Amino acid sequence: MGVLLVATLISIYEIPKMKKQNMKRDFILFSCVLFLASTIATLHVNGVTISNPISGLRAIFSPIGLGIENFFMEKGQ
Amino acid sequence: MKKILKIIIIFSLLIMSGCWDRKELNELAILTGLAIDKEDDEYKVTAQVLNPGEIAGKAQSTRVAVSTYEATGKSVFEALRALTITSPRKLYLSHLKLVVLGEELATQGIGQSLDFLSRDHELRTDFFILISKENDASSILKILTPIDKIPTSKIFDSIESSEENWAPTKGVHLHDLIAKLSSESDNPVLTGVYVEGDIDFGGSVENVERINSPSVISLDYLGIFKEDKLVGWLNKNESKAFNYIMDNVKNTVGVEKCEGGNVTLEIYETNTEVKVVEDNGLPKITVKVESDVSIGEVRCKENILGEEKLKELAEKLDKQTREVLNEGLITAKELQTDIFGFGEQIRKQNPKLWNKVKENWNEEGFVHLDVQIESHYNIRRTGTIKESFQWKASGD
Amino acid sequence: MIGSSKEKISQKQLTSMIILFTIGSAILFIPSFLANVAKQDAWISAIVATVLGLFTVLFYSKLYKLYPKKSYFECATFILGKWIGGAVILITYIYFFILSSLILWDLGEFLKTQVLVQTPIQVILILFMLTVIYTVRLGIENVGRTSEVFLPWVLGLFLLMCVFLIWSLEKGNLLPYLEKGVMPVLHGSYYLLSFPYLELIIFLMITPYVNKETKVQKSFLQGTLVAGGLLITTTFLCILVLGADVTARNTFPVYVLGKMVSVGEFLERLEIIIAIIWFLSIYFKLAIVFYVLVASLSDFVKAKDYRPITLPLGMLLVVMSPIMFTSTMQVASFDKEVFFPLTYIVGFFLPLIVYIAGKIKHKKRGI
Amino acid sequence: MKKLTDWVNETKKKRENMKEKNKDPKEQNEQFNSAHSISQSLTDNLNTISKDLGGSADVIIREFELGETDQRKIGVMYTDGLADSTTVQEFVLKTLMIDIRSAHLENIDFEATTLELLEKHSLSGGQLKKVYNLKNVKQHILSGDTVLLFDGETVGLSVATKGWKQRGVEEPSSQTVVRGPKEGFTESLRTNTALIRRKIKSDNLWIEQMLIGKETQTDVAILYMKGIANDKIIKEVKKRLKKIDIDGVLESAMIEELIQDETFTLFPTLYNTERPDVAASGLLEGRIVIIVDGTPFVLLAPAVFVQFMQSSEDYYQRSDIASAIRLLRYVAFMLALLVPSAYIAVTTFHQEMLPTTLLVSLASQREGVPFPAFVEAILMEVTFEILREAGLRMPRAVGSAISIVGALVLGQAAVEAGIISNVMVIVVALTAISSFVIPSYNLGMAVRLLRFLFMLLAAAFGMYGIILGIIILVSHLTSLRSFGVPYLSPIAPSNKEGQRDSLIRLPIWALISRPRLISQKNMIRDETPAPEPNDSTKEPEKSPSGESSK
Repeated sequence: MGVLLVATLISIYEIPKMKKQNMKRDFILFSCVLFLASTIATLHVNGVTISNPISGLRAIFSPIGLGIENFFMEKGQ
Repeated sequence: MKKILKIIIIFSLLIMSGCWDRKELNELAILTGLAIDKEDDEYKVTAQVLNPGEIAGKAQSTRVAVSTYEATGKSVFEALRALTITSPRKLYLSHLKLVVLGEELATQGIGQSLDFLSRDHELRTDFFILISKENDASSILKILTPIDKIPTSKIFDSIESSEENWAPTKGVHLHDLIAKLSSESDNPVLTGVYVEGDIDFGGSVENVERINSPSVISLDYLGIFKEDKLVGWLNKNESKAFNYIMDNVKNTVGVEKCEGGNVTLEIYETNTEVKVVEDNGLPKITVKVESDVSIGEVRCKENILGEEKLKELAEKLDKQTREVLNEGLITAKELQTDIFGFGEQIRKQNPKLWNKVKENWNEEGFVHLDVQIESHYNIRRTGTIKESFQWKASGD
Repeated sequence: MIGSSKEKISQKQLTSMIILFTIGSAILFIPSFLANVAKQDAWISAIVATVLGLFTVLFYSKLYKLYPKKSYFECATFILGKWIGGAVILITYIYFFILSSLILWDLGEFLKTQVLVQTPIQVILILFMLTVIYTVRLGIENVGRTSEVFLPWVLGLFLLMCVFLIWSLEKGNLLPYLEKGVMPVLHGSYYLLSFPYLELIIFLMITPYVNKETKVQKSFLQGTLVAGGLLITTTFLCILVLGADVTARNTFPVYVLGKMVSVGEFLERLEIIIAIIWFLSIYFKLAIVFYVLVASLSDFVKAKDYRPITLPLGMLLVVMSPIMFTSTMQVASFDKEVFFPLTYIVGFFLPLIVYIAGKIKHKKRGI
Repeated sequence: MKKLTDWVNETKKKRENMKEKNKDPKEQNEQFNSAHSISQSLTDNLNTISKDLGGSADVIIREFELGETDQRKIGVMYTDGLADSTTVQEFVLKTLMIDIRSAHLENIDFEATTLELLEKHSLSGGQLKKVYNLKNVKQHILSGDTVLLFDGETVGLSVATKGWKQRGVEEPSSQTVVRGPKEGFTESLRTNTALIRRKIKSDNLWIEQMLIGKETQTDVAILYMKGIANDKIIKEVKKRLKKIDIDGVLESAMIEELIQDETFTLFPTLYNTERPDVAASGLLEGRIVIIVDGTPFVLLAPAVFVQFMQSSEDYYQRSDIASAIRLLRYVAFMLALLVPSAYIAVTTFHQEMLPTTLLVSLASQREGVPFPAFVEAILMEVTFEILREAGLRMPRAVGSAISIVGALVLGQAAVEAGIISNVMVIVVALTAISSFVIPSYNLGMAVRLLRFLFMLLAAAFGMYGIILGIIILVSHLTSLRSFGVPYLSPIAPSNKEGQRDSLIRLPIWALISRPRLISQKNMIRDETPAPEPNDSTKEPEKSPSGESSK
């Protein structure tokens, strides 16, 4: 609820201005980001576990990162 | 319109969010002293809480300025939280001045109970840690003291002032203690504290109503640890030795015999240097003490203030210092604990050597460590008078 | 409004932004990071990393000089073409997003553990984000000027703290030098180089606004030097006062440093100084990253103004930050496993590719 | 800011709509006016004028006949109170009624040129002007001139007889100094321009005048130094002044509000002063002075923040002392802004920042106070503001009673009753005194309001809130502009030359250049070399120090 309220408030605040200045692209971008943000927020608030985008990155990078760590550690000993 | 809307939103946010971390001064129980004892498997925590109205308020009654609360728990943290049952207000830890650990707890090991103290965000690091000698730690917090209404701040101040002016004492802060505990080459010491006189009487107001309070809190000499366990107590000279070697001495007095009495010297500047030399694959330590002194009190029959005489005096002092320092060293070696941080010095000055000798350092390396002690005194001043009036009187 | 409507930042403003950005959040975390691996040699690590950092920013200013009127993203598409350039941009953009949520998390972490323990973290983050959004909406010029106002305060307070700490220095803490060889020191430098020096890549997005092209390199070097000096001093002080062990053990050793300050009986408890220094600098760090985030996003879709998306994107950040980063330990391992390597890729390898390609292009045109 | 422009557009539209609605009667009105050019018949003319002015009692219309033999009707009109009655008596009425008869006018042809005759020979008033229609006639009458109309002539004559009661030049009441000129502006525009002219006798001082206010027709003068002031800014000022379309201008504050850059800010973006020396020094720095008739407060544009923390006396005292006092003012500014909020933050969030003894004594005072510190602070601050407002608006005689109420009842009694803690009274007193140190009343008002915002922030988030507040405040200040000049210059964007006279004041010989963003041309203002010891007795060995030789 709170999230939706915030989203509406932001829209009320921003949209009329964009309409007035005829900023179509801005509007599309705006609504995309806002939609994304409020969806994630709502899901998060309602206890839906969102897969952490970090974990994907970790899968890719951890070999590199840990490799570097180990390199330093081993040489250090 | 929108500006106003924005302002309204922000304000409502502010007002809604209001008071999570707010704590009014009159809702706080300011805790200045904490005593931790071990009872069986549980920790008994005693908290000394201030009663601000009695300390600084206008309308002071005869009620005491501090009160103590006690609770037990499986950990220090749990026990502290359990205190809220008896304490009327939320305990506030930031102004903690003293932590007193019970002797029993100390002999069993202090490491576990310290973790909370360094982890909690409210605590600062500028409090002293003490060991209560003979009695429970809690009894230390239950004595009322004259002059200073807050007993803990009395102890705090007397540690600070005696640290400045009296060689055998040493206040230990939490981070020093933890640094030493976590180091494999160093062992901590803590100052002892005990109650002189009747403990029960010391808690009543009558104790401070007399000019000569029957029960007083007094600082003792140092308790020495092996790792985190208390293994013994040093006496005055040994404590002095410790502080000399650690270069903790700022200002102290020394007494030397002379004909017909003794002469007391004010040692106002000392500087100790610990040097590590490698000798046949073994470390050798040189401790060099350099002190500037002035004459503080003379009770001698003869004139000792001649240039030659002073040199003699200085030599005597050197010898005495060497003896005192040796005394401390021997005790530490007997207890097999390197409280002087010689291991640390070796590590710092010669890491390679340290790696060779660090195995069983306390039990072997330290016990067999060759320590040379050098001392040098410079007598610089003789106080405000040159010759004592006693000489004239006795000379006639 | 009189004068050109296009925003301009002066060389001095760029310098102060670079200084505040570099010490932002790093000043609080770096001593602990370094002391963890390099122990009492942490300060040597800091010096090594700062020297390397100076070379890095020199490289950045070379990259800038290829096309002074273009931002890094524009450069990338211009030099590498739509697809490869796009990929570079995408990776960098994701990196910036992670960086900003990491900064936000740092802030929340600090305030939540040290100051406002019971306040919900969302409230702290929202309030901070609103402040950042407010400044960012006023324009990058405004961020620059504000940094100009606050820089003397930060430097002054820092100096004040150093002076107060002179009484508690223990030079024995520095011994022994290079106990375990050079590797731990380089390990520390590896951390410090990526956080914060390689993060300075973000300034290539702002440099087109600078009014004097020739001064950018000077700004980069000056800023990095001053900030590096601050970081080195901080690490040095931490080791000298607290010792390597305590420094490594604490999450915020500098804050503990502040707690140690005691001059006479009256000047005590100055950790607030540290909090202010750190707070101001992290604020600027987030403001700059956030500006780049919104400006480049709206640039990407060729929108007229970046301001409308500040609020939604800010909301996204506030939401994502706690989702992405869940605990102190997770962030620590994330830093080591992902963030540092990623920083090297984004802050060094990608710009290197762009630079080499750009040089080739230049030469071709020359022929 | 975008929203502002929206808002402005909206209001503009509204205004246009209103105009459309009002169009018809106005047109009629104009037709009515233009129809009444001066007619041949004097009686008609006089009747219309008297009707148009609603037969106002202060407008005096006299009709008499001129000459002994060839009688010609003449009408004399002036406003009692605005026109100087002695001048009217001596130089108009007496001339026309008495002197003219004794004059030897035989040689002159009466018939053709009564008007010219009077103009050339007989009227001894200082300024004469011909008037061609009734609208102007009315305007002249209402601004204090005397107008003559003749039977059979379509041109009237206006004699300058302005001379109403006015205040003399007195010591200014708002910006007092110990050392420095004691004269202040008055309500009269002419006196004010004269006061400035007297200080700057340069031909570069240009004065332009315009009428603003549809009904009040107020004289507004723009003063600037040609060649020093920035032409762009002059143009901008004029443009904005011309845009003003309002019924009346009663005080320069109304002009200020209509021409400032940003409406939604607490901070003043135009400087106002009662002191001619301040206005003159502003002119010399390249600022533009706007004088509005009817008020002693003169506007200076563009204005920057540091200006509001300066007093003209800074330049009349030794530079080191002036610098110290200026720094003191900044300290006071911070105190006035932050002391109550810092008190709230420290006592409710960060008790660990206080030394133990202080904490204990504060806690003992708070013991038994029923309110949270925030409510306590708000209560006292609001009370103080009320007291201050009461003290300002009450008649002088009651003023002392208010201070008694304030000191005794609210201070002492509230503490004794245990409603307020002692420290709170100290906090409020400190803030109050500090806020009085701020030399500019406008800025003081801004601080008063901001203080409450900061208190709110402190109550919710402690120091965190205060620091956020400061960040927002500073970014707001940096975003402000006054006629295109950044409000925080020369601090941000920083300008070393400008900083010689901002937070501190260097010796006057070191203030070489004018503020950079304000005056764009002719930067050097001071080429005096730094004084050297024994200048006259010693042979000069070195050239003047590096700074001044530039």
